[in-house]
Amino acid sequence: MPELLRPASVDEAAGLFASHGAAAAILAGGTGLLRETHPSDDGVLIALDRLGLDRVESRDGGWSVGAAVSLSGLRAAVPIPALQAATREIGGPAVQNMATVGGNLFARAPFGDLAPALLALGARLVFASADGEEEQPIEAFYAGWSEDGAPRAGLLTRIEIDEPAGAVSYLKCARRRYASPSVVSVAASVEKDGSGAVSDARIALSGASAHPFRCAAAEQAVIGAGLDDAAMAAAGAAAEAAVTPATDPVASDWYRRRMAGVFVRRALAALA
Amino acid sequence: MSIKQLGVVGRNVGQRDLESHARGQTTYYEDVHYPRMLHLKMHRSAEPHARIVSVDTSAAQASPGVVCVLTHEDLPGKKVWNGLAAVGVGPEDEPILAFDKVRWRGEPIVAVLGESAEAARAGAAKVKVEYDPLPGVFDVEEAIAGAAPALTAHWPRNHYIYPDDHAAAQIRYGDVEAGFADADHIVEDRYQTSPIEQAPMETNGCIAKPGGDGRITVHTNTQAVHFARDNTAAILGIAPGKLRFLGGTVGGGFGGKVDVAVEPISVLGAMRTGRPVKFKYTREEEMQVSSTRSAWRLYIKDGVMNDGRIVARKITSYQDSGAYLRFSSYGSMKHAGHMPGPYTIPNVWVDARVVFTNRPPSSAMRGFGVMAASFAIELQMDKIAKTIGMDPWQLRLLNAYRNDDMKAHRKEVEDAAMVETIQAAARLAGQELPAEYQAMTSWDRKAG
Amino acid sequence: MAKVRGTGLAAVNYPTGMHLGGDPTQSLIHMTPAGDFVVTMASVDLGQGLRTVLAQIAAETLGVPYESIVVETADTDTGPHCTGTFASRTTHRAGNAVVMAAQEARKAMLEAAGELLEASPEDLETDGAGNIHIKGVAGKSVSVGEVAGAAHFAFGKTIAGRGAYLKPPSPMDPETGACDPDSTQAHACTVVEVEVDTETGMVEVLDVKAVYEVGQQVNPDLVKGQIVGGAWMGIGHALYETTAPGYPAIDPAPVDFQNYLQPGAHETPEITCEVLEFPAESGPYGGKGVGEMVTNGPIPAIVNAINNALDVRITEIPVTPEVVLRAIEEKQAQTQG
Amino acid sequence: MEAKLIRLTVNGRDETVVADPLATLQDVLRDTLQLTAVKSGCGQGGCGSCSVLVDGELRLSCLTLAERVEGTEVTTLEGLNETNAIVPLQQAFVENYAAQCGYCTAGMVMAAKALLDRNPAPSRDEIVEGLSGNLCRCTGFAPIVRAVQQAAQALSDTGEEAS
Repeated sequence: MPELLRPASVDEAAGLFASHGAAAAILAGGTGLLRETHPSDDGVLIALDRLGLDRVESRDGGWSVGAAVSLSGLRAAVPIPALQAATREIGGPAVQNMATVGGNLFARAPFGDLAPALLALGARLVFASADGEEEQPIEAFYAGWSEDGAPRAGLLTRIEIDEPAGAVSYLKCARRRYASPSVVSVAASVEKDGSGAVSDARIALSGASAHPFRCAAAEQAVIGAGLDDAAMAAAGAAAEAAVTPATDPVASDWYRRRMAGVFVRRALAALA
Repeated sequence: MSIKQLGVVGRNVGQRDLESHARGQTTYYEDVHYPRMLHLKMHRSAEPHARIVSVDTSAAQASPGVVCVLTHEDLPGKKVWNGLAAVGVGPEDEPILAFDKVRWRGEPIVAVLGESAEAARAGAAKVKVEYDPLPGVFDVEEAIAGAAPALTAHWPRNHYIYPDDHAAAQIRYGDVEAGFADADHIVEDRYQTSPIEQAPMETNGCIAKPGGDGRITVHTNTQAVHFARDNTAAILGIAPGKLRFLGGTVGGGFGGKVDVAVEPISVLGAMRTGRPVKFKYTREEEMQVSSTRSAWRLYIKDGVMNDGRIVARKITSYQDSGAYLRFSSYGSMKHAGHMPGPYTIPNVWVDARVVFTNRPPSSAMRGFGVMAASFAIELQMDKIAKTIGMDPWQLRLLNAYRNDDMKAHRKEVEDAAMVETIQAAARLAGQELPAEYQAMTSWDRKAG
Repeated sequence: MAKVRGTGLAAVNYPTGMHLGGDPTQSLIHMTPAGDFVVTMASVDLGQGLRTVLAQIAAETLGVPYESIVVETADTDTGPHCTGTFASRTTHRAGNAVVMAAQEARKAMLEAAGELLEASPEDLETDGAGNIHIKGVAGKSVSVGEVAGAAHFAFGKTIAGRGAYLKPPSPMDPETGACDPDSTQAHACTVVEVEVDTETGMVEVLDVKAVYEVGQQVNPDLVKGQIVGGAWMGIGHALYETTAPGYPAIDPAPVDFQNYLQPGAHETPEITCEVLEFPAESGPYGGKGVGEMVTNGPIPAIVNAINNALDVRITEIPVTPEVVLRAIEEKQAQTQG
Repeated sequence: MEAKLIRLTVNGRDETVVADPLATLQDVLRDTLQLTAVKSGCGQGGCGSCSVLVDGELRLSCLTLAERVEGTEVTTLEGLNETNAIVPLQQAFVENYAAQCGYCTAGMVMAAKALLDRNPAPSRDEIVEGLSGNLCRCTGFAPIVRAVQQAAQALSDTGEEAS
């Protein structure tokens, strides 16, 4: 019987997470975990509902988003259109009321649609462990993923999001408009210099590889260029070459690869 | 037929149970509560084709909350069955619980009854089956080619055998080869439909409740209560009068609730334990275990004249029955009997085959046998129109059957209205038709 | 990004009742002391509204108010046999059985009324509002409730009827296929407009227009409900649905509604429909079946529209975006080759 | 792990229920309190037939642990008819034939109520989005969308609450 543990402080939760090791699973919104968990299973579930992690705090230049903030809560509190668009395209309203920002970052394809937006925004993740807090860029977190999923770095407690310096776009390729699993989802942000050339770019994809990632090859294709058709097409082609998608009932690897290219191009076009 | 002045027939009087639905007062099979009710979960084959080497239920028996474990050895009556055996269709080919072999991934092997759904699920997960995997066959045309392994001894070539040793439900009308020889154009293509889940919002399920009078009441969402009762009794070898089936309010069917898949084993569980037994398919079982709509592959070859008349149609089709027969021979006969669609064609040849593969058994769904036929025929009609450069509306109107025409199965057309329906659709869609096509009726003699 | 539009058409017919017949349904009707009628069946309502439709048919035949009909169904202890709810057979088979049972019950009712009115049953007529009149004689009438009371408590008679409808089985000749397979045929013609994104292969169904011919409709609103729901299911079948996306391979295998895709409300345009009525000789009041055929027209119409939009030849369902893209590529390869 | 006593308010009534460990809100509502309007179409969060309101917010009762709704106010479809009068939203479902088999209806009405409670005058697209977590296999959705449009209109005409 898995034990449901409902710690009352982050320290306690981080301690439980460390001491139970692989037997522990984090219960946030439950929309993913409870599908897979049976009352007869072994292990412990560590619930986040008493930790005060369900709040968004506005700070200078950005927001501190608790890991247990719901997707609809994020949409209400953080007025970044690309991020709001991402939350609207995950499940229906009930799922959005239940599923959490933190939980979605651990979701496996075809369900982790928030990550590209946060990658494009340069968000930072804060983990609590027995040794204290550790903050890391979200791309570093995903770089640590293996075939088995996320590294056990500690307990994700909040997500730091800064106000975007430039424009950010988010597009999801889905077979259905609402409540649809992803074919791929893509977010892009660019900063331009005085001449209109792209000085910095962040292009991120989900559903296109084993985990969400920033596509350096696509970014390089636009940095230094204007956002013209040739540069956007080059970025799309670079993304198509870089992804390693899977086949599932929603789409084949062949189709996902194609859409990675198309949607990187379209996400950039939305910024041009 | 002239119709007398009607009163309430033809009137919109609402739908009787809508308010009950809107208030949540409608009672479905699982909305009854019985104390001490057991839950049944099935241990299913993990292999699409394998010899069963051994089945070990000891860990399941010992699992907390497990009350009863049933294998094929516990079946008091039939070990194999077919739902249409009672009306002379057979043979009985499908195990109630698998023994010796499994022929599709998901085939039931061991039923586990527990004090809760979770106890039953956890127990069923502990059944250990040792398999000796066999090569599987999944494509209908590969299945009937010589090299494929035979799934059962009933059908050495993996296709159903119709009366008089025919390999197909067949239509032979006129002389298609002569028609092709006379035709100005030959138009051919291949068509493929997919296995599709009926996906009723309520999954298959029942509750079998022993009563004080020695009878068992079964709350069920079957689409056919007498059929389910009589087959349950026949499978278990008990008097039908021992069973009372209660149903009639069902959370969607679409053909997905005709297989008598849950009732016999639930009744057996109730007989063995003396307690109410509930067996409800999970959504995963509904998707991958319950019968799907049969996938169909068709080859159509038409002989067509320059003026648009179709003079010959030859169809070879393969219904993917999955591992067992269920109602497939019926489906293929309905499919064959529907040919050549709503058109009058003087030469028609149909071979409609039922093919066995290592897939989940398929069955009926909304338009059994006909959906695939209509799909292929109507795509074929567009190909003909394009080939001969004729307007697709006109092609259909020209060939549409008229009253008293002879159909390929040698029954005269009656109640025809295809012409008028196409004409009305053209008006609705703003499609202009030439005067001669507007003047056509289901009572005229058509050009061909 | 290019979006191209196309239109497609499909004409279909559909048989009413189980193929080759031999699929009976029975009905029992009895009057209560209060003067309403209980129609007892074993037919199963899947949501299509058979309780409503059978009550309408019973009321029509008995000549009594619709509201006075109770339909009690699907208890094998009390309900006489019904083969089942499938094959577009309920309105026709169960409906005909109800007509027969109601005719017998009506005869008994008019006999009892005749005793009360001192008139021959042939001279009586029902007004559908709960009264029985002597034809052509103003003011000479009795209420159905009074007849019920008298039948139960004065005459000691049952007012009841039995109905059994069976289309005799017609086996298919194994050699030629000769048979009498159906009771009647209903018809439909569907016209669809689609828009295809040639870069993603995604198809949007912009418009569905359909004309149906279903014999005499018993309840037009319920017929329309079938047509609209069936058109949606047709969109699903044409573009999304499969339990085996890698068919004939058995994997990948969707096990939930997240991965078994169906269209949502957003993917479903307004369905425009018109219904023609050519009453069927064999149907109850001329009715034919409509429940199944409603998916059959939209599917080929959609695929024809896609082929029309792209000038390609797709011949399989579901037409996933990948199927569309591969068809476009094949055509480009041919053009270039 | 022991069964727990859970206190919550359901349809305005204070309830104390014994729930097994990891029992879901759906188990409590359907099996313990016998509020059978709450349906169980998938248990995977994919169909919406089990939708209820928790503190006014739409939730899937199949993926909500009973223990975590301690102290909340839960509303099921039955809660709309505490005085037996049919509410305008339900009436709109009836008048628009927004159900056939009826199995999705309870979840659908609750999703519509959640939408109208926060957005009394939704556009068609907002209705479509608001109901997007709820599946129906019978109606083709159009009658359901029309029902919610009609209910919204009725509410604006009368100034009443959704239910």
